Amino acid sequence: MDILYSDKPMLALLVSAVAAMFILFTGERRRNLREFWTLLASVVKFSIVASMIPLVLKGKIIECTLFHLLPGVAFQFRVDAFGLFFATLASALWIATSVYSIGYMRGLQAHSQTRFFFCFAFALHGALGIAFAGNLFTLFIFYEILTVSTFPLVAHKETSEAIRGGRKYLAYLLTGAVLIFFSMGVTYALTGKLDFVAGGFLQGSGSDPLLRLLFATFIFGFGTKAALMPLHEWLPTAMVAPTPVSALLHAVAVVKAGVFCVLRVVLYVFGPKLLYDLDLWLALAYFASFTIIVSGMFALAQDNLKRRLAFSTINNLAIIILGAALLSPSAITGGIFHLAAHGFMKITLFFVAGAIYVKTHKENISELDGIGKKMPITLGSFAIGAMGIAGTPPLVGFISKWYLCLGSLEAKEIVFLFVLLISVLFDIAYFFPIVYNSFFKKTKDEMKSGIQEASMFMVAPIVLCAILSIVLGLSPNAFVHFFEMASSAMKNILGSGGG
Amino acid sequence: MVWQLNLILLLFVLICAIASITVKDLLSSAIIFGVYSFFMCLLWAEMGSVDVAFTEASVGAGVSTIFFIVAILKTTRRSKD
Amino acid sequence: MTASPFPILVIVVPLISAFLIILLGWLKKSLCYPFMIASLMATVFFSMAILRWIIHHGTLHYYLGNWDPPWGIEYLIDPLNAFVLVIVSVISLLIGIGSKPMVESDIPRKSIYFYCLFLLQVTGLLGIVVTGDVFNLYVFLEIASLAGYALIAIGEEGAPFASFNYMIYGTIGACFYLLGVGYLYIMTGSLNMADLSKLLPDLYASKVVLMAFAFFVVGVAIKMALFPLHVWLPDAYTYAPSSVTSLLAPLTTKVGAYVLIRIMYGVFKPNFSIEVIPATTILSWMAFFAILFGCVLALGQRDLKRMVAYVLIAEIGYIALGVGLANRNGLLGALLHIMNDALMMACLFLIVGAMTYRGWPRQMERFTGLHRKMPITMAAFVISALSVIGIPPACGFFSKWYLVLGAIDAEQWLFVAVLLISSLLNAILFFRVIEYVYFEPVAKESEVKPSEERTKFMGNEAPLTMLIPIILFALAILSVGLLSGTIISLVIQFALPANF
Amino acid sequence: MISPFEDVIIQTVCRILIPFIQLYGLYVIAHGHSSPGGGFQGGVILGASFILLCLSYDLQEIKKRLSQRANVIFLSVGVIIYAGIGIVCLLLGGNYLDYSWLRQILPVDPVEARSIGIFGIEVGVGVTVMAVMISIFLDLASEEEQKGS
Amino acid sequence: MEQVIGKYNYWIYIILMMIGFYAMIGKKNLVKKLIGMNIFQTSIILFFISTGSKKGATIPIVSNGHEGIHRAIEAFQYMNPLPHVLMLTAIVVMVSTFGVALALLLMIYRRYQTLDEDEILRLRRK
Amino acid sequence: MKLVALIAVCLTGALLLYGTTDMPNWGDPNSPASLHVSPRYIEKTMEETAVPNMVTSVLADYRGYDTLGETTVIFTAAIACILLIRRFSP
Repeated sequence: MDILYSDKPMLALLVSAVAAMFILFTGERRRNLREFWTLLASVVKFSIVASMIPLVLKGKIIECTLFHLLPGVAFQFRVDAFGLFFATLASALWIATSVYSIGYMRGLQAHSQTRFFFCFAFALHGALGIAFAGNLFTLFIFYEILTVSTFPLVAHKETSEAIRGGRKYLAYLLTGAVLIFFSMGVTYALTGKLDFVAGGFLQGSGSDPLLRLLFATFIFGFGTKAALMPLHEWLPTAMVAPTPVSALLHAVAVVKAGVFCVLRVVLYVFGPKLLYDLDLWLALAYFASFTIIVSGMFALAQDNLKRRLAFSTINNLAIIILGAALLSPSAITGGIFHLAAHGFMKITLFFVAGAIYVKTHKENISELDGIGKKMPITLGSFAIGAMGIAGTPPLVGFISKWYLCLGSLEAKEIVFLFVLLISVLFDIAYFFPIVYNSFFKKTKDEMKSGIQEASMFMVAPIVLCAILSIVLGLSPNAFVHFFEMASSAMKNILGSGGG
Repeated sequence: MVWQLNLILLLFVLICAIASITVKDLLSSAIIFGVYSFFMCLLWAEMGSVDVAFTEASVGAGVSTIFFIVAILKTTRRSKD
Repeated sequence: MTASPFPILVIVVPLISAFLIILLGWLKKSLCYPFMIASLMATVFFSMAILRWIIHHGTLHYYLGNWDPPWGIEYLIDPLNAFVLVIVSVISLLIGIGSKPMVESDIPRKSIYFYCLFLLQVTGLLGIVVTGDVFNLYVFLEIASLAGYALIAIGEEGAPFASFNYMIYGTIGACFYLLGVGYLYIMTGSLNMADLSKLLPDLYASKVVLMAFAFFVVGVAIKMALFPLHVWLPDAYTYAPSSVTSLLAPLTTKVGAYVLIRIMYGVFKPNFSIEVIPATTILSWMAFFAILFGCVLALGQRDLKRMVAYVLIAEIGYIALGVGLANRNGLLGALLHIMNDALMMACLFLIVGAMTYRGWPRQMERFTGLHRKMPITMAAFVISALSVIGIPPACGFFSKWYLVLGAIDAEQWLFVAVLLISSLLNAILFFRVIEYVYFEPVAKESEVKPSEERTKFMGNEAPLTMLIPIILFALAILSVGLLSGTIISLVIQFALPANF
Repeated sequence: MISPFEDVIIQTVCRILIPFIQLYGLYVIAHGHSSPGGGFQGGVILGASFILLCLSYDLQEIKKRLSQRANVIFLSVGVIIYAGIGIVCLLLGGNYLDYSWLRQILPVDPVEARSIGIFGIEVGVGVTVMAVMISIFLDLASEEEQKGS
Repeated sequence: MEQVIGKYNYWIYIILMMIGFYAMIGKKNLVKKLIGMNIFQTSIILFFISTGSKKGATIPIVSNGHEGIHRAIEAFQYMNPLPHVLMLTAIVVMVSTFGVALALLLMIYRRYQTLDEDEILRLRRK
Repeated sequence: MKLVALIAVCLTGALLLYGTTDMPNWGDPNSPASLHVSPRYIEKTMEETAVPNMVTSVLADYRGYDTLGETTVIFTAAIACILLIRRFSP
């Protein structure tokens, strides 16, 4: 495999860090300039990331080593197909989110917007760093940057509820980080290296019980961020954050980063072979299935729109992990592709929830009857997103779910096929009533006057994301070759791991 | 280096030490402490370290006792233990 | 090799400056501060020069009065000394710069004497670090301690009593150290560290040597405030003036840690400390409790400065744990933490100083709105807090990483657990403060008397002389962490005691 | 507390005694080479003579003879003599405090130079210790008086 | 008996030191603590001086030093001067610590009008 | 508190007494302290420094640097006292 040395990964990272500094020094007074920085940085970042796609698709790996952190471990970025996949997703959605957040924050006339945009840029910095990190140590550094920079975003409203949400967020994630720290230490002590290797590098380095324990601490550590079921509690609580943040948390950066890290560990540290040998894949798969089913049930019980979306997120993230755990070619491809698919669809849904909140200050599903007549474009996009998540054929969600189902058949574990199908049922059950009620129920009196579509800043990203999720469904390789990247990553992993 | 003399001096030193931390009146305690220093100085002279003995005589028994007394006069003589 | 006069200059320059500053103050008072800064800068220069020399040429010997050791006093500088030397000199320079506003406002008439004692304190610490003679170390220990007692006592309300307590404990510590010196002397007849380490292995069976070792460790542990002997620390460092605390807190404890390492692995051979007596095991258990105790007690504090003081106790525990683990990674972590913790504590206490200087109370409930008034200072606070918690890329993470690795290597899972748990406790501690600073709790807004008191606190950002060191510290915390690999490969790996 | 008390006998005795005490102090400093004593002991004795002065008269008396400012100067001059001799040795090309290098500026052989160097630092120590004793005593004793005024 | 004569000096220094130690940590009055501190320090000095003594040796000053009689000086004739030197330094350190301690005592008294530890703690808690 | 102090003191004392059993006897001319470093001070003082009082020669020359430190200590004490309790008339 060719390795190409280039500064591009570092540049892509620096863009958002530098932008964050510009934002900070521009300050509250020159709002337009400040938001210009955000937009500029997001576009530049995306173009740098996108420029690396052709090279990576040719099978090359782009590497950028800065200096040594530990003996044998460098501060190193290495862009492979999997990392670039996530980076593309994150930076693409950042453009949409920043446009949207400008509209949202202005619409609500929120306070401390400088801090908001600053932390937002830094969170993206962290997410991209996670994507590009060439070894666990570098990954952990950015993981923590992401954790910490998201905390002010969660607690942004500064109400006691928001602060409580922030605390919970930190408590869960820092505990997780400590577990990761520990497992990283053990890994280093066992092998003396931390570089990611497609197919894993831990084979034969320790006794079986130790490796099992290590796997558990890794999964529980990163699982907090990926909101696996017993560790998910922070995610619905963090819904107090402003909607762009929720979108960031759920669709773009944070939880996806968690899932990304889980996948990295499962596929690049342990590797399929070791998972098979120790039967860990089955354990992980059951764990994920448990999350899928339970979170579906929880979602049904929610009345708050954003909370329902949150549980839907937990559900879908577990699906991704399930895909990785099944370790069959289609399942891995489907799982990775679902990262992107879910990202586009879920961000649409959150944007809609935010737009409704800005216009009506309503958050509960039961209060939204008939709103579709007032905001047809917005709610139409919502319908598209919801259908996508449920896996309706022409949409992007269908592709990923199709591959996942194929994958579970390939792995000869018919149980998980049922789990996936049940999850589809749950999706329909908790989204369909919203769509139905908003369009076909009678509008309540208080909603009759003055409600209209939100500003262009908000509607444009919504519609764009909705359209994208259709386009990607029709042609999964449109624009940035998501599907190709996913399958290439799969080939790397399975090709060398011998799974 | 006569061990009998040495022993007697050591006993005196011990007595003075115990007395100076048990006496309730701080001023007498300070004075006893001066005496303690003086015996200490004799002891050292007896052991052959004249320079140290000289220093202890001028510092321990002399100046620092004066300091002590001045400080006690500035503060209080009473003590509960 | 005595060609290089740097080892003595690094001590003599601040020493003579301390004497001259008195005369200078007699002529013109306003010259004292620049003079002190100039001499501290010279010290930094010399210590850097020594470090450079050491990296290129190896150990440096300097014979004072040109008497060969063990008859005369010898300065023996190896990478370990040089490393600590640079830390001490750089941090004292920065704190020296930052001390001006506090001195000028609090004790304007006595500023000369303050600067003089400040220099003496620095000299004492530097002297402890460079010397190769156990008794000379005691003398400089006393210079540093005496200056420290006086500097602490000029603080607020409770300071003299706290200082008195410190003095009692400090004297016990110093006397135990001296007793240790005496016990070694009676058995070997030598005072030179290198000489002692040659003579001692034959005597390891002797009870007297064992006692000497115990006295050394206990004495130094008192000086560095290791857990059961830490009693003096919280009060002393809370009531002392902030510029003094920010000098003493990072440095005295770290220098103590240095002495501990020097005694345990330099004067005595590692196999004595590890095998002949289980000193390292005891030490690491003390450290274990220090970490837990420091963090838990810090949770109960509402006063920021006192809280940081308790955190300091826990941090000392980290260093002692690294020393006690007695393997390569543990010691690397301990040495790295000496540097990192010095930076963090200096930064935190200086920030507290800047806050008090601007009239803010130290009660953390009343920090609301602070981030608007002192944005840069508070940004630095966040950085150093993250470092204490151990969040990368701040430097605290890296030393913790080595400590955890060391504990894993030693298969002491309990120590791994306590290191991790303390991270979480620290997170609670510092995020609590950050919440007060950045997120104004709406419910509590009414409790703070709004009009008068808030306007009285109308200080803006910290004065420039404090702000510059704070910013430099914050930047150092970030960069030292990322560069730790380089630092280790350049300096610290040579600073490890032999056989590690 | 140390009140100006008028006792003719004590005052007269002290006035006669003090010069002798000071002379003895100087002797102790100077003769430290071959008999017990040296800079430190001599300095303490010198300091004690001044302390005796203000015990027998009052605090103002000593301030007349030796102002606090001058005392502070003495304080630092003593140590500067000491450290300065070291620096001189350093500048002459030797190690710090290697007095034998003083032979380059003194017409003596190295061993004699060491002896002279020792004498020099004894004087420095003596000056400092004297000043320190007086200074500490004055600080301890005079605190309350100035508080009142 | 040999053992006793050879060691009693050390025993007494230990007893002295323990008296001082007890006063330092057990007594409530600050002045008493200070006296304890001094006893503690002098006992250590006593120990050092004891290490330097030699049976059958004289004080460490060369007799007839200035008369130019350079007889060979044998080490057993004179006592070991090194502990004496060290202890001179230690005495100076002791008196310096003592001076600073008295200054602190004055400051404490000025603030609390008492020198009793318990009372100071009580006053401070208020 | 006093009980605790007493116990601590007794423990330390017992430990110390235990340690003395291995010490060379008091005044033993063949103890290591008299044999290793100090003979040079005694034998060479006249040759090397021309000072008959060995204490002075060691104090001021062989270990002169310690004495500088000692002088600095006492200087520090004086400055400390000035800083702490001297009142400066305005």
